[in-house]
Order: sequence, then structure tokens, then C-alpha cells
Amino acid sequence: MNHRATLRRGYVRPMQGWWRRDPFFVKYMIREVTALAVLVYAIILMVGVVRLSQGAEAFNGWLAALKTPGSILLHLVLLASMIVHAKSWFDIMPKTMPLMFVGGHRVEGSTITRTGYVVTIVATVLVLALVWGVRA
Amino acid sequence: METFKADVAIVGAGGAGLRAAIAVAEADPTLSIALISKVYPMRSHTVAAEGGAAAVTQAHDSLEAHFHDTVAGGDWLCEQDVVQYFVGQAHEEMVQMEHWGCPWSRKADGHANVRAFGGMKIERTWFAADKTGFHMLHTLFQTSIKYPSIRRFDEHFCLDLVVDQGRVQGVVAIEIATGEFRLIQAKSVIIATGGAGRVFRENTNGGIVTGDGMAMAFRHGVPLRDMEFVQYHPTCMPVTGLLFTEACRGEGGFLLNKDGYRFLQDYGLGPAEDKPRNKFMELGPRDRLSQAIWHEKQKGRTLSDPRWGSYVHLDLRHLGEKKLRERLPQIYELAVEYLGVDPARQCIPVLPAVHYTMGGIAADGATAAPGVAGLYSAGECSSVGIHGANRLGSNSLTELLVFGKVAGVEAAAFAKSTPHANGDRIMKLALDAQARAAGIVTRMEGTERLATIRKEMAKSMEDGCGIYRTAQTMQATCDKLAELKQRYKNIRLDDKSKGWNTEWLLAIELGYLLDVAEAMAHSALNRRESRGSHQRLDGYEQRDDVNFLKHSLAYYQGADAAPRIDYGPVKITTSQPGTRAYGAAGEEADRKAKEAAHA
Amino acid sequence: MPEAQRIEIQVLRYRPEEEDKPVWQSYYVPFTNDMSVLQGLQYIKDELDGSVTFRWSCRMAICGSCGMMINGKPMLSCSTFLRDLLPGPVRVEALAHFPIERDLVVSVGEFVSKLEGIKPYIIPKEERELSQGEYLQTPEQLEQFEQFSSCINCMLCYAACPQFGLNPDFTGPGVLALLHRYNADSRDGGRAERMKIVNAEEGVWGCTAVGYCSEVCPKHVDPANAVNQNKVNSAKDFFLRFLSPKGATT
Amino acid sequence: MNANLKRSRAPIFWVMFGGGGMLSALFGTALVFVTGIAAPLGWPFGPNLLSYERVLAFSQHWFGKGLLFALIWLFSYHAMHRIYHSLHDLGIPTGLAAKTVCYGGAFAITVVAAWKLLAIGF
Ligand SMILES: Cc1cc2nc3c(=O)[nH]c(=O)nc-3n(C[C@H](O)[C@H](O)[C@H](O)COP(=O)(O)OP(=O)(O)OC[C@H]3O[C@@H](n4cnc5c(N)ncnc54)[C@H](O)[C@@H]3O)c2cc1C
Ligand code: SF4
Ligand code: F3S
Ligand code: FES
Repeated sequence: MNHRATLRRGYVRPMQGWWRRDPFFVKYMIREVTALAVLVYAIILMVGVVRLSQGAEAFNGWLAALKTPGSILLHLVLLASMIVHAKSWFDIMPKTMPLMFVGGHRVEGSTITRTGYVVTIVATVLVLALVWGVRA
Repeated sequence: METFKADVAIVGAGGAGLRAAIAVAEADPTLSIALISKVYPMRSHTVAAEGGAAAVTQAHDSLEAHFHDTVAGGDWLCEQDVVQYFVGQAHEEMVQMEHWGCPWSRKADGHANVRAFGGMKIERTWFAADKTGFHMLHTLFQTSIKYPSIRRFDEHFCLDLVVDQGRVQGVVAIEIATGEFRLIQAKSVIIATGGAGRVFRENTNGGIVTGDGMAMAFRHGVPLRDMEFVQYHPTCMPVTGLLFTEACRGEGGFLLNKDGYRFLQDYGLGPAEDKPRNKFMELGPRDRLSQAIWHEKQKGRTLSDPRWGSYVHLDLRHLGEKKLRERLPQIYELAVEYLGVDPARQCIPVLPAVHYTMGGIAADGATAAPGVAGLYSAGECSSVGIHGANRLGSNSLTELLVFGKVAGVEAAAFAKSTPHANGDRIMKLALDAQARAAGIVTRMEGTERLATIRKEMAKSMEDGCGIYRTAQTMQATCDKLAELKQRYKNIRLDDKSKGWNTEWLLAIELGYLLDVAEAMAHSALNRRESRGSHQRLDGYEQRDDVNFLKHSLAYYQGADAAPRIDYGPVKITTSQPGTRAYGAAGEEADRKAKEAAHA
Repeated sequence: MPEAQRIEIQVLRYRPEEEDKPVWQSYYVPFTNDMSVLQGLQYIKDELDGSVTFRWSCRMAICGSCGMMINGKPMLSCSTFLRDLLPGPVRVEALAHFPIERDLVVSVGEFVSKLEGIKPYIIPKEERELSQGEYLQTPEQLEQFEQFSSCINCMLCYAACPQFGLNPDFTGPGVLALLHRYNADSRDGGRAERMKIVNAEEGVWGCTAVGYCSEVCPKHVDPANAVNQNKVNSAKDFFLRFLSPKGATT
Repeated sequence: MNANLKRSRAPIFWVMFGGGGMLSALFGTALVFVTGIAAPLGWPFGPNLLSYERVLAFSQHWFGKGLLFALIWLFSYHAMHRIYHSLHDLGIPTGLAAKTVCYGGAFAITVVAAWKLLAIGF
């Protein structure tokens, strides 16, 4: 209920540049920016698929492009972003799950996050091992 | 002036005010309710209550036992018929709170749990961790939202009652944000403005606990009853006065002097045992414990520190971190954050501070004020007669519910039987009140600073009306208060604005505080005996049932005069005044009483 | 007493009757080791300038009225200590993202009407008479909602949440946590009625999981958890409603 | 306040956002390393890891095809969903235009990938 008269104007402060105001927000923005890496990588994959469908020559062109220093550099940036992305994903993970109880005790958020880290490392090793298995 | 019409106006949206509002709404949904509070309801000081609310619950407990604990705890200055009603209604109110969602702590079987509390013979205190008041207040506030007939006036400062021809007709309030005056016309009014702990220096109360409602009723001729009885809580934080709940002791905490000795055994509360035992040692009543700490200080057996002054130790270490975190989480955090003390590893420094006003607006068992028709009061501002000379911990949260409901039901019935009065006459009274209040801001020639007067008042109350009192110190306080009332007329405000002028509101509150302080000091001076929380050192060390088994009644005599102190009878039904004994002596007395009953 | 030291407190003043825009004003306050920022402000109001305006009451971090930005972070001024902010200056400003009504006082009305809007009361799953005694609720069932019931409505989380800053219609962390508190209560059966709010753009979908709300919450309510776990509930509600004529609500 | 609350369609996008987020968090790092760094450098998996024949065979297999599709689909929706919200965060108006660019972009990427993957055949 609000029966407030006119005196109650209220000064509204601007939001411009809000994300620079607090280190927490900067971190959040960095997390959000990693989406660009995911997008770029999705596009690279998509282009690869397109080239693949166009035949060997086209696909080899795509492979050659991947070998340029510029591409390697870009992928290093993507790699770093993916790591940040993965970490931040699991950092926020406990916020997105219902409260969990094991043996009558609340599972701590940090436990969930750490589990996420571990699973990621295992998944990464698994992928690398698989690829190692089919290496040429 | 904007006017609102309601059937029932309730001043104060703490536990008592909210419970009353819901009671009116449930009694008759067609009645319109104005619920006025100077802060948003959930900021009310009920929020700070930690320990719990008493109601007979266990099979081996009885209403008689709760009745007896309360009456003896109050040193027989209780209205026994009212206490009887109170203990009888308590349990149902707890269940009602449960149905409304209050997160009471539970036993493994899903039933509500109860804990031990000072002065209570059997565990009967319902609790929600150590945030009982917080949970009760939020539950009541949130439940009140369900009722469309409750119209809230949040952040509206109630300035005065409108009383015409012996009947209350409404209230005048200031909308804080705009400084606009509002007349809220009502057929009946419930005052539920809480206590007045802020008249003292070291206290556990919030900044808003300034006795406004007491002063308003007082000024309209309603007597303030038993105002000399002010409770000191024994375990408060040095400097700030913040409370460490009695539940610390209920859970098994010890009080130690500087030698690490459980000194309470020297004050008739022993023997000292490891496990907490109801009505023994640390679970004795608050007045006794505070007095014992005072004596320890006189004997030089308290600890001292330049930051904290002299204090004793509250030892919770043996309870272990796990139990502390589970049962007393808020206490844990308070100690760590405010004092840098880890209660699982260190003793907590504590000292007594003012906590509760036993007295208040005189009210009969139906919460009605004498002399002003349609006026009711409930909660800490009210003296309905259950606390006597000393309140037992956890009785007051229950009181909010039981008598909040009674007030609501009664005020609703009164409103239904009465029409609204003539608006013009009421408006004129309201405009008078407005002129008086507005005058404070516009006054230019003053010289006194608000804070100076407030601090001198609080210091003087502590000096004169503290744990122990003498005629000389009380007289000095009375004189000081008279002086301060004169100087109060000469205050000057820095803030001249209309909207959000909190300095202005503080000035109005200071006026209330001074009136309440005077009622306390004069009632105290005139009570020439020692009873409950009123303890004298000047030849009146004993209880005097012949002359003073009476309620004191302070009557307002105008802005420049001291209040007149009169006395009224105490209702005794089944419990004749006896010795208030605790510890082994108490057990012995109980045994004797039983024998006598059987003989 | 230790040597009285002085600390500078800068207050963002806004007096709508005198000025159009907030301005900073400095005060020098003697302080002792256990003095809170609130006590610093009280000193200013008592001794230096009675017109400085702020809300407070309990002094013990439970009434929720004294929130403000202290050195840019939302905090309760009564439980923030000057000793931790040495050597100063300490900058205090009204809670971010809310309109300032005066000095350190922000508008609370909108927040309270949001709170009123979520039906923050038990809508019983099964009716029970008082004479039947209390509903049984095990400690485990209590734990499902207890932390969400300890919100003191201090609104620090709103001052921390940029999504609320960008869109004041967003129901916001504190109120959504309270909504979840009732949905998660074993006694309550009102979930279906509250899902409407959860499901809206102004409900949980206004949140981008910034998570700062939980970081600043003085009562460990973890509102970010309440909001984000309800995205799952809302998504279930969204997809499963096609399976049942009345809409899925569990 | 809740008189005119409308059900948000966010869940549709949020589910894809969540799937893509989880997938990229778990496998993104390894994939970028394998396809973008290890394969081009020929180390440590040898120079022919992504030879035309192998990749073609992989993407003709139902599993490889499905995997590639899921990656491109969910990654692009995940990313575009975030970017869309970041525009809002930066104060850039998020009207129909922004919506079309973001979610339309993700849709386009997904469609192209699906179409070409089908074109590659089984
Ligand atoms: C720290 C602490 C711990 C406690 N613990 C316990 C406990 O464990 N058990 C127990 O039984 N009791 C306890 N008590 C006592 C008990 O909490 C209080 O007596 C009780 O909460 C008072 O409630 P109330 O509704 O009367 O007043 P309050 O909750 O103080 O509410 C007063 C209301 O009146 C309004 N008001 C006041 N003046 C005006 C005005 N001029 N205009 C408009 N509105 C006004 C306020 O805004 C507020 O809404 C404790 C007290 C304290 C201080
Ligand atoms: S959730 Fe926490 S920060 Fe937000 S209002 Fe409640 S107590 Fe305050
Ligand atoms: S900060 Fe805001 S965006 Fe969500 S997680 Fe908290 S509500
Ligand atoms: S004054 Fe109550 S929370 Fe700070």
C-alpha cells in the first residue's frame, strides 16, 4: 500500500558503468564474456562442418586455416576462456540446485563446486585419452 | 489535514499490534482496521527477542505450575485472575502461531520442542532457534497480509490520541516521508507501542523503544501502573547493552566471577551443579541474578577492562561449538562479530542492562484503560497485570499473543457497538495536536541540544533507578528530570525540513521519554519497600506486604508538575504472598508447602 | 580508554527540499575500537549535524533497517565496524538501486508491495483445527525452508543485484527467497498460486545468476539459491503443464 | 503487482542455455585443445588427427553426427543467450532487434550445421 504524497520524489541514481563498481561485478562480466568464446568455437565447428560437406579440398583449406599462427593464438585465447567458463559454471552451480542432504547433513556449496571441478578434470582426461587412443 | 476513517485503530505493529489486528479481522471481516507504525512492522522490537515464549506443553507440567512460577516470580504483585487466564490461553496461541507458519524448533518426532527458562520450574518455553521474536514477528506480519481489512500506515509516527468527552476517537499521525499530518478517526484504539527501555543508558532495546504510547495515554489521564519495576537482564554485552539471551543459561551456560567461581551459589541460588536445573543457579530469576552481579562488583570480584568496564563471565565453552551453532547461532555470531570472542573457546563478558518495563498503561483483564472508553492496550506498553514486580523470561512474547488477541476482540466489540463521533470536534483536537508538534520545528530561539538532554536523562535514570535504589539517589533523579523537562522546552533543531525530519521525531520522542521517566522515578521513590526488581538499600530492604502489596498508579499532572502517585489493590485469588525462594531453599519451600497442603 | 582517534566519515547527502542532486559531506568522528558505522552516524546526528537522516533500531543485525552502502558495498551499518575500515575515510551512501528519499533513506514501499504480492503466509495443505494441536514437522522438513525464513528484509541483496538495478520490476532475491520459504514448507499447499510469480519475466527469469545477492546477505539466506533452484521448478512447470490439464505445479 | 504477470518463455532458451553451459564446461576445454591446438600443431596426437577421411567417417557415423550437432546447437544457444543478457546488462536496448540477432543467430548456426551434417550423409 502506498499513499505517499508528492514530496516523495526519490532520487534515482544512474546505472551507467555499474559493472565497474565492484570487483564482484567485474568477475561476473568476465564470466559472461566467456560466452563469446563458446560462440566463436561453435562457429568454427560449424564452418568445419560446412567445409566438410563441400569435399576434401574445402576441408583441407579449413585445416590449413587452423594451422595459421593467428588461429593458434585465437584458440589459446579460447582455451583460457573455456577454463574460466568451466570454473565459473561450477562456482555458481550450488546456487542452482535444491538443498541436498546426505545423512542428515546439508551438502555444502563448496562441496558441489569442488565435485564439479573434479568431474571436469576427469572428463577432460577422458577425452584426451580417447583421442590418444585413436591418434594417427 | 487528511482524514481516514477506520473502525479500529491500532498504534504499533509489533507482536502485540499485529496479533490484535488479526484478531479484529477474524472477529469481524467487515470492520476496517488502521494499523499504524512508525517503522515497517518487521522492524518492530519484537524482532529482537531471542529466547522463546512460555506455554504449558509437557504432560508433567501444569497450568498451576506456570501460574505459581509467574506469580511468585512477580513477587505477588500480579493480578492473579489475569495470570490464570493467561496461562490457560498460552498453549493455544502457540499452536495458532504454528498454524500460521512460525518455524518453531522441533523434536525428532515432529512436535514443537520446549526449553528451560529462568524462574520456570518445568521446560515450557517454545522457541525458534534463538530468533524466536524475529520469527514470531515475521510470521505475524506476513499472516496479517492475508486480511484485506487491515490497512497499514507504515512509517507513520503517531503523535497523539484524540480523546473527547471521555472517549477515544482516533489518533493523529505524521507520515514520516512527507511530514504530513493525518487524522485517523476510529471508534476504538489499541495502543501496542512496546516498552520504554530507552529511558535508561545501558539497555537491550531498539532505538524505537521510547514509551510513546505510555506517554500518550498518560497525558490523557490514564494512569501508568507499576512503573518503578524495570527489569535488568543479567547477561548483556558491555557498552552496547545487546542481549545474550537467557537461553544461553537454559542450555547450560555458567556465570563466573573473576576467580572463575560460580558466584550465584553465594546468593541463595545453589547448590552449583554441572547440569542446568530449573530455578537453580543460572536459571534463577533475572532480578536475583542482576542483583548478585551488583554485589559481586561491590566486593571487587568482577572482572574489568578499560573497554568494557566491570563485568562477569558467561561461560558456554563446555557446550561445544556444535551445540552452540545449532541452538544459539545468533548468540554465536553476535559474540564473534561484536566482541571478537569465540564462545566455544572463550568466556563472554556480560553485565546487567535494562531490558523490560514491567509496568505500563493500566489495563483491566480485558485490556481496557480506566477512564477512557474505547481505549485498549496490549504488549509491553500495557500493564495488564501478569508480570508484577518482575517478569519471567518468555512470558512476554506469550503475553503479546494472548492479550493482543484479547485487545483485538474487545476493541472490535466496542467498535461495533458505537457510531463514529462528530468529525468537526475531532478535527479541532487534531489540529491542536498538529500545532503543538509543528511548533517544535519552527522554534528558532532554542539553545539545548536534543542528545544532551537525552543522555543526561538516561544517565540520571541509571544512577537513581538502577538495580539498587535509595531515596537520595531517586530524589536526585526526580529533580534532574524536572530540570530536564524545563530545558526540553528550549531545544533547538538543526533540521527544518518537512520530509523525513527524524530529528523532529526524536524531539517528540524525547518528550515521551521524559514523561515516562518521571512516572518511573516518582513511583520508585514512593515505594518504600523492596520487591522484585525494585530493591532499596536505605532501610527498606524488606518486602512490606502490609503497606505495599499494591499497584502504584502514576497520574499525569501537566507539563510542569510531577506526577501524582496513588495506589490500587492487587487481585489475589489462590496464591498468598510467600517467600520467593530459589535453589535448594526454593525446593525446601515447595516441599513444605506441599506438606502443609496435605496436612 | 584507548587514545581517542578520529576517522572521517563521508556521507552522501540528499535533501530534496534543498537540492536536486546528492552531494558528499565529510564529518570527523572520534572512534573507539568497538564502534560500528551506525554508532559513527549516531555521533554525527547527536553532536555535529542533527539533519543527517538514516534508519536504525535494533543495533543487533536483526531488524533489517540500517542497510547502506559502506565503501561501495551493501552492509548493515550496525554490524560493520569502523576498526575494519581504518584509516578511512569511510564512504556511506544510501542502498544502491533504490530511489533515495533523503540522505541514507531509500524507498521501501515497492519492496514491501512485492513482498505482499507473493502470498507470504501458509495456505494450508490440509486444514487443521487448533484443538488438534500443531502440524507435525520433522527437523529435516524444517531445514528445507528454515534458512529462507531467516530473511530480515534488509534489502542488501537488492542493492547487490544489478538485475534489480536495471529493472526495478524484477521481484528480486529477498522476496523470491521468501516465496520459496513458503513453497518449501511441508505445511503449505499454496505453491500453485505462487508459481505465477515465479514463472514471470519479473519472477525468477529476471535473474542472470550474478550471485552477489547471496554474498552480501547478512543472514546466510542464500537468496541466489532460492531464485535459481526455482528456475528448474519454473521450467518443469513450463514443459509439464502440457501433460496435465491444470498445469503442473510440483 | 501480480495482476498482469505473464508467463515468461525463458524456459525454452534456458534449458538450451543450461545444456550448452554444462556441455561446454565439461568438454569445452578439452575440445578446444584437441581441435584448435593439438591437431593443427600435430602434437601430441600426430599430424593426421583431423584428416578429411577420418573426420568424414566420424561425421557419417550416427554418433559423430549427433555429437557434432549437439555441440554446435547447444554451444551457440548457450552463448547467444548469455550475450543477449549481457547486452541488457550493458544498457543496450534488448528489443526485438537484439532478440532476433541473438536467438536468430543461434538458430541460423544450428540450421546450417544440421543441414550440412545431413548433406554429408550416413
Ligand atoms: C533483546 C530482547 C530480547 C527479548 N527476549 C524475549 C524472550 O526471549 N521472551 C520473551 O517473552 N520476551 C522477550 N523480550 C521482551 C519482548 O520481546 C517484548 O516485550 C515484546 O516484543 C514487546 O512487543 P510489543 O508488541 O509490545 O512492542 P514492539 O515489538 O516494541 O512494537 C512496538 C510497535 O509500536 C510502534 N510504535 C511505537 N511508538 C509509536 C508511535 N509513536 N507511532 C507509531 N508507532 C509507534 C513501533 O513502530 C512498533 O511497531 C525481549 C526483549 C528484548 C529487548
Ligand atoms: S535475503 Fe538476505 S540480504 Fe536479502 S533481504 Fe533477506 S536478509 Fe537481507
Ligand atoms: S544478484 Fe541478482 S541476478 Fe540473481 S543471483 Fe542474485 S538475484
Ligand atoms: S539497526 Fe537493526 S539491523 Fe542494524
